[in-house]
Amino acid sequence: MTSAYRPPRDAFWFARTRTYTLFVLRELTSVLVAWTIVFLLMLVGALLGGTFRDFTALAAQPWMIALNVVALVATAFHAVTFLNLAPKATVVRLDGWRVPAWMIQGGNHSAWLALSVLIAYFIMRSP
Amino acid sequence: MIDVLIVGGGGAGLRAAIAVAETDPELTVAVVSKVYPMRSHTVSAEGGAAAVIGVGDTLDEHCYDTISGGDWLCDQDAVEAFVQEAPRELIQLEHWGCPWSREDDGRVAVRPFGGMKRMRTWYAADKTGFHLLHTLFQTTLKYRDIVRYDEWYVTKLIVDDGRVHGVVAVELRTGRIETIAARTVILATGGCGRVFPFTTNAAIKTGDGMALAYRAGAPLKDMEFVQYHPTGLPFTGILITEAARAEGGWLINKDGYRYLQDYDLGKPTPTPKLRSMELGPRDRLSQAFVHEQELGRTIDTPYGPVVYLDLRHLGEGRIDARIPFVRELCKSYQNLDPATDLIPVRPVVHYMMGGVHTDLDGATPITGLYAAGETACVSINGANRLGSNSLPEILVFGRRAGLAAASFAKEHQEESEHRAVRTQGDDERRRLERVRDGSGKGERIADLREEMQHTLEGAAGIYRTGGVLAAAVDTLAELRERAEDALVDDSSTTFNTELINLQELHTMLDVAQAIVACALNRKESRGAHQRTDFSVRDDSAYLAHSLVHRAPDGTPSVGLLPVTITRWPPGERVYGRD
Amino acid sequence: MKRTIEPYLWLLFSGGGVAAALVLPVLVLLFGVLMPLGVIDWPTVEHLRALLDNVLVRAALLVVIVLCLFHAAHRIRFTSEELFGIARYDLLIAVLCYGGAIVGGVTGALLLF
Amino acid sequence: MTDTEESVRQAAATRTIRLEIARYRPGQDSEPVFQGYDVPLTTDWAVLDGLNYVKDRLDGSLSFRWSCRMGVCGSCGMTVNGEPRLTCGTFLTEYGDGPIRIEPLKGFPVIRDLIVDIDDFLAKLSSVRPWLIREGEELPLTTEYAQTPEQLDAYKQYSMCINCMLCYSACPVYVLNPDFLGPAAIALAQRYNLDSRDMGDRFDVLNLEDAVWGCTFVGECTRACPKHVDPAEAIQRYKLTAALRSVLPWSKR
Ligand SMILES: Cc1cc2nc3c(=O)[nH]c(=O)nc-3n(C[C@H](O)[C@H](O)[C@H](O)COP(=O)(O)OP(=O)(O)OC[C@H]3O[C@@H](n4cnc5c(N)ncnc54)[C@H](O)[C@@H]3O)c2cc1C
Ligand code: SF4
Ligand code: F3S
Ligand code: FES
Repeated sequence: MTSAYRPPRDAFWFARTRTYTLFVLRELTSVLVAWTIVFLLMLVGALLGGTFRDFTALAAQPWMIALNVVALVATAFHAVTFLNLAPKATVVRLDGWRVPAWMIQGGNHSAWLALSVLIAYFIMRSP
Repeated sequence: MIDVLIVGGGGAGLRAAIAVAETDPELTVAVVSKVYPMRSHTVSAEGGAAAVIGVGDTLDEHCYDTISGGDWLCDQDAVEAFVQEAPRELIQLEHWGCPWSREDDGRVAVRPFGGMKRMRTWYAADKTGFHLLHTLFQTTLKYRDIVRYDEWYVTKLIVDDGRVHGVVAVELRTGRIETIAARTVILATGGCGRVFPFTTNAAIKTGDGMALAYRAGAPLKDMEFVQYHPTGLPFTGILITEAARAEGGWLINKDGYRYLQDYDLGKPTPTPKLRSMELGPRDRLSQAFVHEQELGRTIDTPYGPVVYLDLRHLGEGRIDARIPFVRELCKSYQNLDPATDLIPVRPVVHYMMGGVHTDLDGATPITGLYAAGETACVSINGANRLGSNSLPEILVFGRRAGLAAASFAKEHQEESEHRAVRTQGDDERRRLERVRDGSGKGERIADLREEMQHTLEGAAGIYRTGGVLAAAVDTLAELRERAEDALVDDSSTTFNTELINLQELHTMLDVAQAIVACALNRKESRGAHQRTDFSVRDDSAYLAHSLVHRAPDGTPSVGLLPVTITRWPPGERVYGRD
Repeated sequence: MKRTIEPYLWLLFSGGGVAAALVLPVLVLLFGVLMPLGVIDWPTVEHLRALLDNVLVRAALLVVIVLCLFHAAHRIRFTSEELFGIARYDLLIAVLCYGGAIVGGVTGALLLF
Repeated sequence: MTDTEESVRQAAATRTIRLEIARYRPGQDSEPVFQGYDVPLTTDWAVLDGLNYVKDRLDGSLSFRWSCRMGVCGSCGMTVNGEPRLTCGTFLTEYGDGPIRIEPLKGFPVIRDLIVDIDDFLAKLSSVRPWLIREGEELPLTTEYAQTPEQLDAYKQYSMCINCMLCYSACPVYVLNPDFLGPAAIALAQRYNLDSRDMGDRFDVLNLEDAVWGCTFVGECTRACPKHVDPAEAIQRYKLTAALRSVLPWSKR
């Protein structure tokens, strides 16, 4: 029907409700995930290229620290949301009993914690 | 030219459509519905559908329960056909994917139901009608040949010389008024609960099909038998399914007393007993409520007197497993939790036993016109329908009507469009256009509707008397005239719902007149028809159906038609006594 | 049947999501925040290089880098389309995003091996 | 619904709440305009009762769809104060002193006032083959296919969809791209995929860019759904199924 009214695109849809905004924030964490990888590549490059000292100097720049604080918040936010949503795609059934979402989420978060501790241990262990 | 045109996309209409499509893919079949098919009122049915499958149950017992439940006003050949085909239909639904609730071993589960001597009610939790309708609707999508006219409102049957030739319908979205020529028409438009003010029925249940047939010259049958369901939520009229009592719920009055024991319905037992107390038939339970009210043992609320339905002793677990929708409805619409609170309930208009007079194949006296579902009266429900008999009925007789119409259409392939299609179609179009142009300057549609509803409640409620009924005849006749000039604000051609509301008011007034005329004529008390001035059943004069025709001046004229009795001679209705 | 590469992209995206969630926060926390702020000391070059000498560590790091880049690429592709309503340029955006991820992955591989 | 008792009506007449209703009359309005109406603020009234009050007493030309008034027919979905809701299950008292803004569901073309065009959804629904697909010999109509309560549970939740379209309206992907197959259609496809009696395969219609892969897991569909269908879960689960099938072509499900 030609007479039906088609509303124009709402350019600010993501600002309309809190949940849309949260969703967009969640998706935007990906930009900082990408940054984090770039930062790690710089670290690796510095280590292998013998410019580690320059790297630590750069990393200590206030703007760099600020950026990485944002990256920390973003990656942590990403981790929480991603691990919480994981049970949606995987329905685990044990003997017909559906494992409740909170158990899977709990498992995911424990794995995250354990792995983080392990990585930190290997990096900081004095030789 | 359409071979089989079905008016109504509820359970009966869709079942008929599939039957036609399956029997002969060559035939053209169309479903016209004023709402999208999955919005039809079948969607609201909660409790279940009865059919004999269990060991220990027999077809004869289902027949007997139905016939005694109907106070011997059922045609027994129809009941036998119905009971015999019901299991096959419910299994067919299963084969199409209906998510029936199951036993642990994978078989379909059954539950007890009011007035049934055995457990034979199949259920899909407490959303049986919902699952049934969606299964049917989704299955029809498989048949590309079924043409749908969604959101088209049929205003008239084109009939000439005792033979149907099609319909006139308004496409809501465009306002186009079209004639659709057809070899056969099946009416499957559902019930007419909206004639009353307080009902479980959806807004669309305005008795359109009954009025369409009635105006075209077909008789309506047993219109005085209107079923009150004993447990509706006050204000909204939302139904609390009988399954709530089948699972063990109690009806108690303001003193916490299970009052049904005072009305010859058996003695209270802690667990539900079939055909006893809360599992008695609906007519008797609703009548008991009125007596409680007269004794001052009901509870007053702003929306009228209520009693309580007590489910608390069932516990949360059982409620959630068997009747989760009851809990959901109570929480959302009444702000209470049946696991801990009493549910206020009162009798509410629920179902129309009467309807368009048909034979066992859904054929009406008008050639080529069929009817099925709640809009029809094949006479399996008699004076009182048993809960869970209606869903199998719409399937069994929907299919039968579909098959009969298909074979009729096949035999009349050579016929071409009849001239009445053009002439009657044009007249009807002009009439509707006049209404839409805002010619009416009188009262508001809603005011007229309310007046009609109150008249009906006052005259044709649970208890009736000759004097009040006679007065209602006059009120309704006068309302008819006033409705001719009702005010229509809306002159748009796009989705003009007010135009439709007015047509619905007209159909409801036709139906209301038929109800009152039949009730006035039946000078006895039987099933759902209780006359305070003739308080006993009178088989010598009234073991017969009421058949009402519309006289040329629009007034109803009532006659009687004998009941078909095969194997079950009339007897006393006994509940709660073995 | 119409073939689509979406399932493969989605698997990479999901794998990347898990990898990013499990390892990135702790790495930024250490290298990006705590060490530059001096809360904890930088480990010695030798220690870190020794870690990298382990081929398993390097391989794992590469996997994390590639997956995370794909994760980011995938999300950036869809988010930009949704935010700016530019889904009609999907092909171009996809090429840019996944292309970027591939470039990053190759750089990582060259660095590490 | 019952008619309101006179006493209730009088008590209510003292308090009213304002409904700001979007009106769109093709041929008359070039875009929707808001029109305000005052209706009695009664505790038991749903937003739908307010709309019916307007239609019955104040302005008969207001158009909207409704039928069951018990949250099961799926026809009364509208945008109430910005959120997609079933108006028969949303109460006036939830909005304090008002006003309450009532608009048609977002994401669909508006036919008139509060009525939107949902034919597109019906076409999509048909496209996923939402019926039981069997191969080989059918059982006679005397026996049912066995299905244990656990097998029933596996798809039950996805069979609860009332086609109310709230999820479509809540999903930004659908609103931006009407070709997206969308939450309810995919959930219903999954309803049959996960049914132990079904032998069909809907991979060809689900494994498409505008089908499951169009979903970016906003999750609003699930939040909006009044029947707890959880379409977001249905979609993510099928993504996993489809992805596994793509890498392991021999595995069916
Ligand atoms: C709340 C409730 C609970 C119930 N529970 C049970 C139960 O547990 N068990 C049981 O057996 N029965 C139950 N019933 C009864 C049963 O649901 C109905 O009798 C049955 O569903 C009627 O089906 P139908 O196909 O005849 O009509 P409907 O489903 O009402 O369909 C009517 C169709 O006709 C169309 N239509 C009407 N007029 C027109 C027109 N003028 N033009 C075009 N189309 C038109 C409508 O759009 C609709 O598609 C219940 C009823 C109610 C109200
Ligand atoms: S999934 Fe939920 S919100 Fe979407 S149409 Fe179905 S019932 Fe409505
Ligand atoms: S809101 Fe939309 S994007 Fe996916 S999870 Fe739901 S369909
Ligand atoms: S009126 Fe049926 S869902 Fe609201």
